[in-house]
Amino acid sequence: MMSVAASRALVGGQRVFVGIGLPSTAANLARRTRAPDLVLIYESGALGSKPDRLPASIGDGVLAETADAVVSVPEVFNYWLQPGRVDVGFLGAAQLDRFGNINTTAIGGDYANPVVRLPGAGGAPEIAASCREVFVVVRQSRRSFVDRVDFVTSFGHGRGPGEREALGLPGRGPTLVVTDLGELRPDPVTRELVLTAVHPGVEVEQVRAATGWDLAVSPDLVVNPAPTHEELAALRALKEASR
Amino acid sequence: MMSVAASRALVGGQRVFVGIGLPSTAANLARRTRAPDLVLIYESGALGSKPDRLPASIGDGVLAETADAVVSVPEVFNYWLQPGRVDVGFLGAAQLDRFGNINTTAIGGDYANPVVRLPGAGGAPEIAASCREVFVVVRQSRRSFVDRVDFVTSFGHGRGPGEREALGLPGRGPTLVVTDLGELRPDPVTRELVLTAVHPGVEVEQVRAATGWDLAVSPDLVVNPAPTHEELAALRALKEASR
Amino acid sequence: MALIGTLAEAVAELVHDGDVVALEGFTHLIPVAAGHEVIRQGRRDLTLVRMTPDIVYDQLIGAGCARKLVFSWGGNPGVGSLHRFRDAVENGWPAPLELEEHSHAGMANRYVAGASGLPFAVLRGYTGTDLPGVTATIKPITCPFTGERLTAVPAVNPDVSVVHAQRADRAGNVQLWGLLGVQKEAVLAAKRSLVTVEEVVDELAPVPGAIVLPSWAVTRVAEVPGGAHPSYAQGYSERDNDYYAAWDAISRDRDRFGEWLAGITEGVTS
Amino acid sequence: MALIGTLAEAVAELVHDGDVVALEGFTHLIPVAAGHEVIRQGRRDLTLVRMTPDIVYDQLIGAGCARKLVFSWGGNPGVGSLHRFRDAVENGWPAPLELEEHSHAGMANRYVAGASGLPFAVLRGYTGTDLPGVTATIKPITCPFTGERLTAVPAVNPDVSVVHAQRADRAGNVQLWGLLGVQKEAVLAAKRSLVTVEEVVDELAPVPGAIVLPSWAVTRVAEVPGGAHPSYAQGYSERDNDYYAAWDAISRDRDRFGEWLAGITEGVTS
Repeated sequence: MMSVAASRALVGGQRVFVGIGLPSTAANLARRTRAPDLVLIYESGALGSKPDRLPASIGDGVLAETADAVVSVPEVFNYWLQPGRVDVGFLGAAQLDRFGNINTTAIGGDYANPVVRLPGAGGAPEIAASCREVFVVVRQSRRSFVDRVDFVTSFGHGRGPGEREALGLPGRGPTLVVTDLGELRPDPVTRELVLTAVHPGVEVEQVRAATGWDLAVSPDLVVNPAPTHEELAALRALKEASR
Repeated sequence: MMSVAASRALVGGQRVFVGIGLPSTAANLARRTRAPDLVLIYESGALGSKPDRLPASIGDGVLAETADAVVSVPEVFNYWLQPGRVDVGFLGAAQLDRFGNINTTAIGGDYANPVVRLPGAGGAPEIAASCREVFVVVRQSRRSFVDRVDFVTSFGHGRGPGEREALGLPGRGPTLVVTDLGELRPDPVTRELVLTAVHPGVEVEQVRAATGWDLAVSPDLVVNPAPTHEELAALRALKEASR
Repeated sequence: MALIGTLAEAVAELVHDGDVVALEGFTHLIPVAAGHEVIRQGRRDLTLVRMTPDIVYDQLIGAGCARKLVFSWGGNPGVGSLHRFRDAVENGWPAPLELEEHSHAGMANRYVAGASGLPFAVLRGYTGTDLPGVTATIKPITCPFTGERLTAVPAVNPDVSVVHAQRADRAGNVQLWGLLGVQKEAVLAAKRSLVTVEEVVDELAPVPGAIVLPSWAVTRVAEVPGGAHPSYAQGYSERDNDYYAAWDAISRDRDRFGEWLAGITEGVTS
Repeated sequence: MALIGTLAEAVAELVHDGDVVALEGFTHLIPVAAGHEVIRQGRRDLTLVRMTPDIVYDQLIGAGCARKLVFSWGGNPGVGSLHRFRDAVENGWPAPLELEEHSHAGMANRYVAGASGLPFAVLRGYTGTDLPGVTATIKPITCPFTGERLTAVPAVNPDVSVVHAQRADRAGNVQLWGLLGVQKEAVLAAKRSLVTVEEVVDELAPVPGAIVLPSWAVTRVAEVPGGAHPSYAQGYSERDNDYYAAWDAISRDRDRFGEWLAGITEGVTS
């Protein structure tokens, strides 16, 4: 359901900077269903890839073979991401806080002596800064949804309104967080993440219990429609082609 | 004779950054005679071109078609010239002074209102700075060989010893000037250009008369050997293939 | 997505009086036909940007389209001077021409900065020359790690960049190969862009050495076979060296140039 | 001109204890066999540089070759953590590992600066993150034209860079295609370089999307078919996704890793 919900946020013709894993699944699903003109951009240098299966990594050969253009890694960051040519950055997170800041560096202890060492930044800090908006896809739990991340790997909305603007960050930052339970969006005024949708069969209390801060609920909360047959079939086809 | 003399200064395996016109003729002649392993680099982005005729311009198609690699213009300057990967820069000049400084910008009047507006810098300032050494090929006359150039487009030895080092220029600057009359080299101490060779049949006085400063003559002055049959045949073949 | 249409439409829509306009192509793939269309449409007060202003810029300058020239080498390659350029600089005819003069390395890096969304670029350049004394857009910069002094140049971000390429597909993806020059950077640095192509094809078959500009990075595409003449399009045409040589005589003389210009604006010659 | 010889010779000649060593290849064309040869030759105190340290760096770190890691993303792509890397950072086993941590954009630009002979590069990067607080090689820089504040990172110039490519010719010119990563920059930034190739051929037939590194820009070439396994060489091999998955279990356990390491140093497994 998480990848289906995330895929629905993408609309035709958008340029999407895609990380591997759930973001890639969601973006490829969207391209196979309601957004066939979606332009997928991978940090490995593939612009406009049209994979017929889910790539196993951001460097999967299918990305280069089906791309409109293949460029070097410096070029993808300097000529394509940095100037703001990408509409949506699609990121994962190990830890996410109430203002949409992302931690993929280290958890617990301090930086030099962490309890859990995570992979690190990759392309995320600049994706979060330069894309017009950022969608985060992440499984929701009290451990991963925290009041304040242990380390800001990628800047979301800092500690509230005006911070992105003060830092001169061109993009709007995280505008949508899709989880296995529902969807969160930043409050337009406070920038705090608010529950705006739950997946079918999910209770609000269940989401609040999986959130490490006192989660606010939108007055316009909706229940997402269940995955359609078309979505499920497309997802299955993508996964089967990847075997 | 000028292109033959210039071609003799190139030795096998050197990487040569080649301007169009006389430098290109000399470099191609050298590659066809005594230095078949010469690597020709053109600012149009052709690395290791092996043209079978004289290119009509630095962007001649034959340069790309016969190159080991074709790169963009930013790349040829940033990745290949700037880090000092080129042994010899081969430059022309409209005006050259006693310290090997080159003017290809404007003559007479001042910069905003020149008597003669020349083409400008092109790649020369950075070629003169970054190549290990620079060879200049230019017709000699009192008008072109001056005490001080009207405009320093490309830095030679400034006004004397130590100036390149003080500016942090990595290359040795102009080490050889080949003209239609002979050859000049900088004095190892004063850096002033000194006549070190004359072409066959040329008198020293004739060279001094074609020089706009009081030209010093090396005690080791030599008379260059006449072009060999092989050199003349190779030059003719190159020129004929270019028709 | 790039719109595919005629050259006249594209120039009318994209190029306005007073714009900063770059026509790029390093000897190869020079968008000459597009330059002639700019003359034909009578654009004025343009700031013309180009690393190597050659015949087409001599024509634009002689036709009075330009107020300012940003460049690094202005000549008729393999032939000699640009006489319309010289007449403008030396005599202010038909109008004075302001110059902003760089080296190739500097101009190339200005386009790279423009394409990268950065306000400036850093290079080892201009050291010891008189250029920083006459060009305000050359400044020193210090490395924050080593303290070394280098040179900074500002990004160039044209209002519109025009390039010529071999092919586009019907979706407006552009493919070019051979000497690549600074075309990709010029298009990506610009607010709007026009690519003239030798032909529009159903599919862009891969070609060794080719680069592709995705349709969504280009504003307009126009099919203009031979649009690079007298320069060339590798795989389609040869450089017309005779035209370059012949231009010298036309360019030297204001009257002969006037006749050439009348031909262009009446659409007779090219 | 690049010398063509064996992998063992090349590593022995080019890689010394204490060197700054970069193995590059962005998921595609990772020079894994060369990494194993470095382990086999028992190199120590290396500063390992790589944008995406994955299995081969997990192996080098677990084998105790590294003193420091300069990187931007360290994981087993599509699988999860690198447990030897984590064990070194979390528990100092087999030795403490100093980290110099960047983003991909920062690392890519550090290589670009290195390849360009510049001491630093400028980017819009790291803004608002905690990285500048833990990494000394991230500093602010001000645009001398606009006054805007940006980020500077120093060049990386490895003592030796190692990459894998599809082919070389007998003169040592190297050709690679598919996802290009940062290999060209890594080779050009380095003092010495080694390219392992799938095969040495008489002539490099042009391939769409291919780049060529001229022989004179490479120190040594070694023919190592399959030298990128478990990553892949487009046109030669497929990515061995099972190996990546299987590495997780080996990497999790010091003993199982020890067995793997014994196999490598005895030249049994790969």
